[in-house]
Amino acid sequence: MLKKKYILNHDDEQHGAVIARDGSETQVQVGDGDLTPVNFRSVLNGKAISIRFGGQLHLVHLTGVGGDGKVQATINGRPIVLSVMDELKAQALESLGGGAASGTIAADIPGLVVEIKVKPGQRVKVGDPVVVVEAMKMQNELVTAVTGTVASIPVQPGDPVNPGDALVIIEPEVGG
Amino acid sequence: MLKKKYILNHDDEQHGAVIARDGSETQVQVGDGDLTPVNFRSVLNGKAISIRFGGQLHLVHLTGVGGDGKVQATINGRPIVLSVMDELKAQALESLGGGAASGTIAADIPGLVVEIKVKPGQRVKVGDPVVVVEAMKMQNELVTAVTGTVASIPVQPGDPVNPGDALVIIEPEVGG
Amino acid sequence: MKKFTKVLVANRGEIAVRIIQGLQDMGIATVAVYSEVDRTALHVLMADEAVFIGPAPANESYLVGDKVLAAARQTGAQAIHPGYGFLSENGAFSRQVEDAGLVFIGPTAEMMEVMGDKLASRRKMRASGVPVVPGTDEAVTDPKVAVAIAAEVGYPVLLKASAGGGGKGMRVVRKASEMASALRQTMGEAGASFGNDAVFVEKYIEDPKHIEVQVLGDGTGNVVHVFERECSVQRRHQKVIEECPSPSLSPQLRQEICEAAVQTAEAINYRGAGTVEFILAPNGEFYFLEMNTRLQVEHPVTEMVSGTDLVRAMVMIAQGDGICYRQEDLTVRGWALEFRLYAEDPSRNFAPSIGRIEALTPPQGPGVRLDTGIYEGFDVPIHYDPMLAKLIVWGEDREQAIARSKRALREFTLHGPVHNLPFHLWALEQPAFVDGSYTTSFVETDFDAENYLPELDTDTTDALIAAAALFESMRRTDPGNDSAASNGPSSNWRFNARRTMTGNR
Amino acid sequence: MKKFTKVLVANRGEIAVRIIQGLQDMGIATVAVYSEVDRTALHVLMADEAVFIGPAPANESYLVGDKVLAAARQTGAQAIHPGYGFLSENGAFSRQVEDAGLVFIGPTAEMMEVMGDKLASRRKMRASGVPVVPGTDEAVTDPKVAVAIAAEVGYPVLLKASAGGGGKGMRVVRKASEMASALRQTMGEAGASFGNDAVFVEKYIEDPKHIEVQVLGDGTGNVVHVFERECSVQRRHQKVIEECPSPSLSPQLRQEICEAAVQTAEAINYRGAGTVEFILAPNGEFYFLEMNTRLQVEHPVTEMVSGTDLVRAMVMIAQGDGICYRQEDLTVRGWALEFRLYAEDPSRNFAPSIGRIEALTPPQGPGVRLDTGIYEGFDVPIHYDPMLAKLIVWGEDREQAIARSKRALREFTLHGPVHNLPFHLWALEQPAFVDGSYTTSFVETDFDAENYLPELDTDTTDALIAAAALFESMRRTDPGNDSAASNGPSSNWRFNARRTMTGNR
Repeated sequence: MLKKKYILNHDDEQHGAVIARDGSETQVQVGDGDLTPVNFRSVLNGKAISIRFGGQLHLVHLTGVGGDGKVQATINGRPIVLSVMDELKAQALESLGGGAASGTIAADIPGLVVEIKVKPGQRVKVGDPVVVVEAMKMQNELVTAVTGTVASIPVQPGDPVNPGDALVIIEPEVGG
Repeated sequence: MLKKKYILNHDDEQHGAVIARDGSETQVQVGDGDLTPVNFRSVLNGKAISIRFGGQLHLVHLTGVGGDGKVQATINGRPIVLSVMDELKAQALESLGGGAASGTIAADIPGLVVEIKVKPGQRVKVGDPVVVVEAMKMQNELVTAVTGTVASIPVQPGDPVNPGDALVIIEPEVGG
Repeated sequence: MKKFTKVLVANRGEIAVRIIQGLQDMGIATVAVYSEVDRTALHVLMADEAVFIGPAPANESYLVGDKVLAAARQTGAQAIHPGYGFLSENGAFSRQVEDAGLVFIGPTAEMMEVMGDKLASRRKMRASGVPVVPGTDEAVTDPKVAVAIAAEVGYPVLLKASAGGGGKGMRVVRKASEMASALRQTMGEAGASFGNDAVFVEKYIEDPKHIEVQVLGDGTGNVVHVFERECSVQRRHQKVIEECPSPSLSPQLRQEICEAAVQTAEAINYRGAGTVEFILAPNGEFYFLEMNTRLQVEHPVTEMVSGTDLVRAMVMIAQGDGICYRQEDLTVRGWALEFRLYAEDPSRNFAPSIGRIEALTPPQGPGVRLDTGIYEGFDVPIHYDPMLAKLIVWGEDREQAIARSKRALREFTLHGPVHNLPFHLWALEQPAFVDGSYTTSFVETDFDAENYLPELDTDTTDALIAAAALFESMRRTDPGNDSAASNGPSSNWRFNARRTMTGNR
Repeated sequence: MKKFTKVLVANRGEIAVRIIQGLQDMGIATVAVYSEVDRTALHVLMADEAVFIGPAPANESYLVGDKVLAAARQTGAQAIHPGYGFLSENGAFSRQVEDAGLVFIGPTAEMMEVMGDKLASRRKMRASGVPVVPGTDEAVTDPKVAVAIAAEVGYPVLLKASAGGGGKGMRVVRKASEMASALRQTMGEAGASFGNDAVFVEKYIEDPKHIEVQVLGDGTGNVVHVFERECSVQRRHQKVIEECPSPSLSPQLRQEICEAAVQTAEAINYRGAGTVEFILAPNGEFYFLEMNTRLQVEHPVTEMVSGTDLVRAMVMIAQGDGICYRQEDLTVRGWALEFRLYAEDPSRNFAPSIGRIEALTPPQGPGVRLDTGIYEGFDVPIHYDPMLAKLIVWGEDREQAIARSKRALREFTLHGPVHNLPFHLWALEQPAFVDGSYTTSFVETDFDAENYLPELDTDTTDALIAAAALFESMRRTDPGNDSAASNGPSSNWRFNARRTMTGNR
């Protein structure tokens, strides 16, 4: 029997799931539940899974977006972004400090950098606005999720940026 | 400049097309026409090409089906099946006799073999019925496209068959 | 009666999907049933629950009343909607469901049975004053009697098995000398096919139109009609294009034919949605043909012009809420056409096709409705009817409906099985279709399988050839992803096309 | 006038697609225009011809009248349909098109200009007997005059720039002591923003409903209305859900408000399709707000309930055929709701989102219409309005329209940009929406961005987690095709799932 544990993150919640395969049978364990056989089918050209749970059929649309196990799912009209990775990878990431808030403020939508509100060397607190990005005529102010010191600012006002581009890098304070 | 000739077959017509690439520019020559720059874009997730010809924009939906360059296309609501292959491959096939009608009668839709109308060693003429396949409660009689002798019959009545499966193999007569 | 909270849909394909959507629109939970090959069919994906009922052949799954009823009991469904085909006109099943204390969303077994017997329904209709085709109301076994009747109604006549249907068990007789052998053969076939060799004689109406009327009955004698449909575009005795209203009826004839349909349904205190079929002779006379005691494939054209929901109406009648429409509130607005999308090859005598749906782009925009049972990646099974979907198009008038239909059919892309979308585009260009004069022999007379597709003009042909060559050139240069290229990410495709479609300015 | 044979559509996105479909439905050839980033946009793919008109920023492409006009001349189009936004209410462009001997499908420059000036339109409407919000019809510069007017109409009052629009150039004043500084600021802003510092005073109506009436005029004084729409569900002063009819009007009020709209259009001999916007005060009084001299985003709800085609009507008026509907023939049937699908994040103050459309499953079936500007694989550009598509749902009554909308929204899958489909599902569950009592402050008052999504029940959560883990496990074991797995052929996916969904029996 091939058995593998996955760690799923959604918002701030973490869930574990075990998938066990034995020949043609697949079993699933969600959270603290039991490992039980699961009825499921990959459908819609691999873009959805039809799965039976609690007597109901659920159609879960799934799209892998980007690397690192980021998955967009829709269930019953509700779109949800999850990250899914196997346990080993999750542990490796955690040991690298991936569990803590990142000191890098990155663009989340494509846009133009309009204003940079901090300078290198400046001390910032959680929630301080650091950079303003304009997209579709809306200005979006991005704030820092850590307390620390501005280490570098790889962009300038007027630069076009894509999702994931680093805008401001902050060296977190120890315990910050 | 990278230049390649393609041979397209549709029904009984054969067309040649040359694609020439030079950096960012693509040129196309259709049949006896001139090699001219072409405006086109791959769209709909690679499932269609939008191409400008004769002042009009044409949206051509394209799906590669099976191997050997078989392509399903739809233009202006008209579905068309073509085979497309580069010139070298086309020549190789032709030298193997691929240009002549085939002596193999193959299933074209999935179904059940209902009746075999010939026996090994029997002589058949173009248009003779050789096998009956049932699909969706319709019986389809398949005929031979060559004159010759039945060489072998790899199926039996009652066998389920898939498209492309050989049903009756006929040794064509020389000049047949 | 209490409202249903869960209903089982005893069908598959587009009609199961449409009924599930209708139930969802009423807030009712849905149970699907499925055979081995339908494990991933669309109706299964859309239902709240699904129960496996056996192997692919319908007579081991969808036609087995016991299995369907067990599925309803197991899931706690209070009622069963049979759709069309399968168990929908099976009196024994209707009775079995009612005996089990569940509700059959449709008529009683008795209503189905009287309408399933052509002689019984003829007698009933004649007694109720509904016009029937001239002929006998009794089974005929003696050729002399048959010849006498034929002499009275005039040749040609039709010998018809009382238990026949779907174009089977019928034989045209054009002169007296053919009668004896024709009668013997028809009786023999009827006995062998239907287990009932009763045969009768009626006048054979040549080149008729097929007009039918949608009715709703509450089972206690109240009946409303929801206007007529014309279904004369047929191939192999099966409808392919339907429209509502009919282009062939004057207002007076429309009123007469709709009233005759109401009379028909009233005569048996009909319950549920039903369709009374008539043939309209070239001389303007119409005759009762049969009554289909179920939801019809082509019901959406009626819904589009009358603004009704026939599935909801059926469910409400079954719930005991009565008919949710009053006759005086029902009106016709605009015009609707339905195109049945079959996996079949029009150029090969409409032979069924099959396979995986490789690409599917449904049409969108104003006036377009798609009732579908397929999706990209679905394998169309061999075991059932080859109908994949229905495109229904509404317009303010027939002219707009036709124009919109052409647009929608051109927007509609389906790759995989061979299909009949080009046939529909052909039909919309035919003078007999455009002026509405077409009859049931339209396809037989006007359709030339070899040459029905218009020639592509030179530019279009060249564009197609260039596009196919470009497609192949990109497919082959796509590194290491040969076979899957057509589904690959678009970035593989843009390698040097990005700058090539420059403007004209 | 001769019929048009070719028309240029000076727009992009879903409205360009809808207009192209409408023109195709009339048999008219279509010309699209496109900017750099719209080379593969849906409207370009659907048109017969397409002309490149410049870089992505609208003021270098879609807003440049010269380029659009040149494209029309180059392709031989006889008329230009401007859609909404961009050049649609630009009097100079309308004049330029007419001067060039082409037809602008819309009103004259003069009609746009009088309706674009709030003071001019107020005066015009008051003179025509259309109710306007109590206040001045003249620009006010002296705070004393402003205070005197406010005392007369009662506080709070609104200072409004005559040239303002889209929620800009307005300021609420709640007492006399605030007046002087507010007037100074508003005039300053108006001068800076609109180049015109004319400001006037009117009563500020709190918590109103937004009701608007669709009209069609032939330019010679004949006007019909096509009923009202309610558009009170707004965020950031922009509509997100619209319905037709309005749930807030008694038959008498409906008649009054529709007649006021006809009066408005008659007062300027309006030509084309237009929308007269009113605010409906909590006390049941309604007041003229402004007239939009173009096709409106939400026009499909009107089309669905009235059975009309407003694009066709506009083209026919422009062709000189007059108004194709008589007032007495227009009726309301059923109820329609429109949901604007925006690439925006409701939980982050509706901040716009962006990106590639990774997966798209449009809803199908009865009552559903989708007007869309996107397709799977399309990169939504940053430069324009984030509206992707509009879902329009028709039902026999409001209750069915709401139920069907929930079904259709749940069937609708879109992956890629963050979008507002969950917002629509939220709205449909709110008591103020269900009973129709919602006002323009509905979103502000009732929407809790942090907690608007209902908790998923345990089974659903577990199903989601299991499905995502299975998806990942299949993605990772898919040999040699890691990143593209989600688009790969389904055979890769079935390796051992084929036998796992066994039945319950």
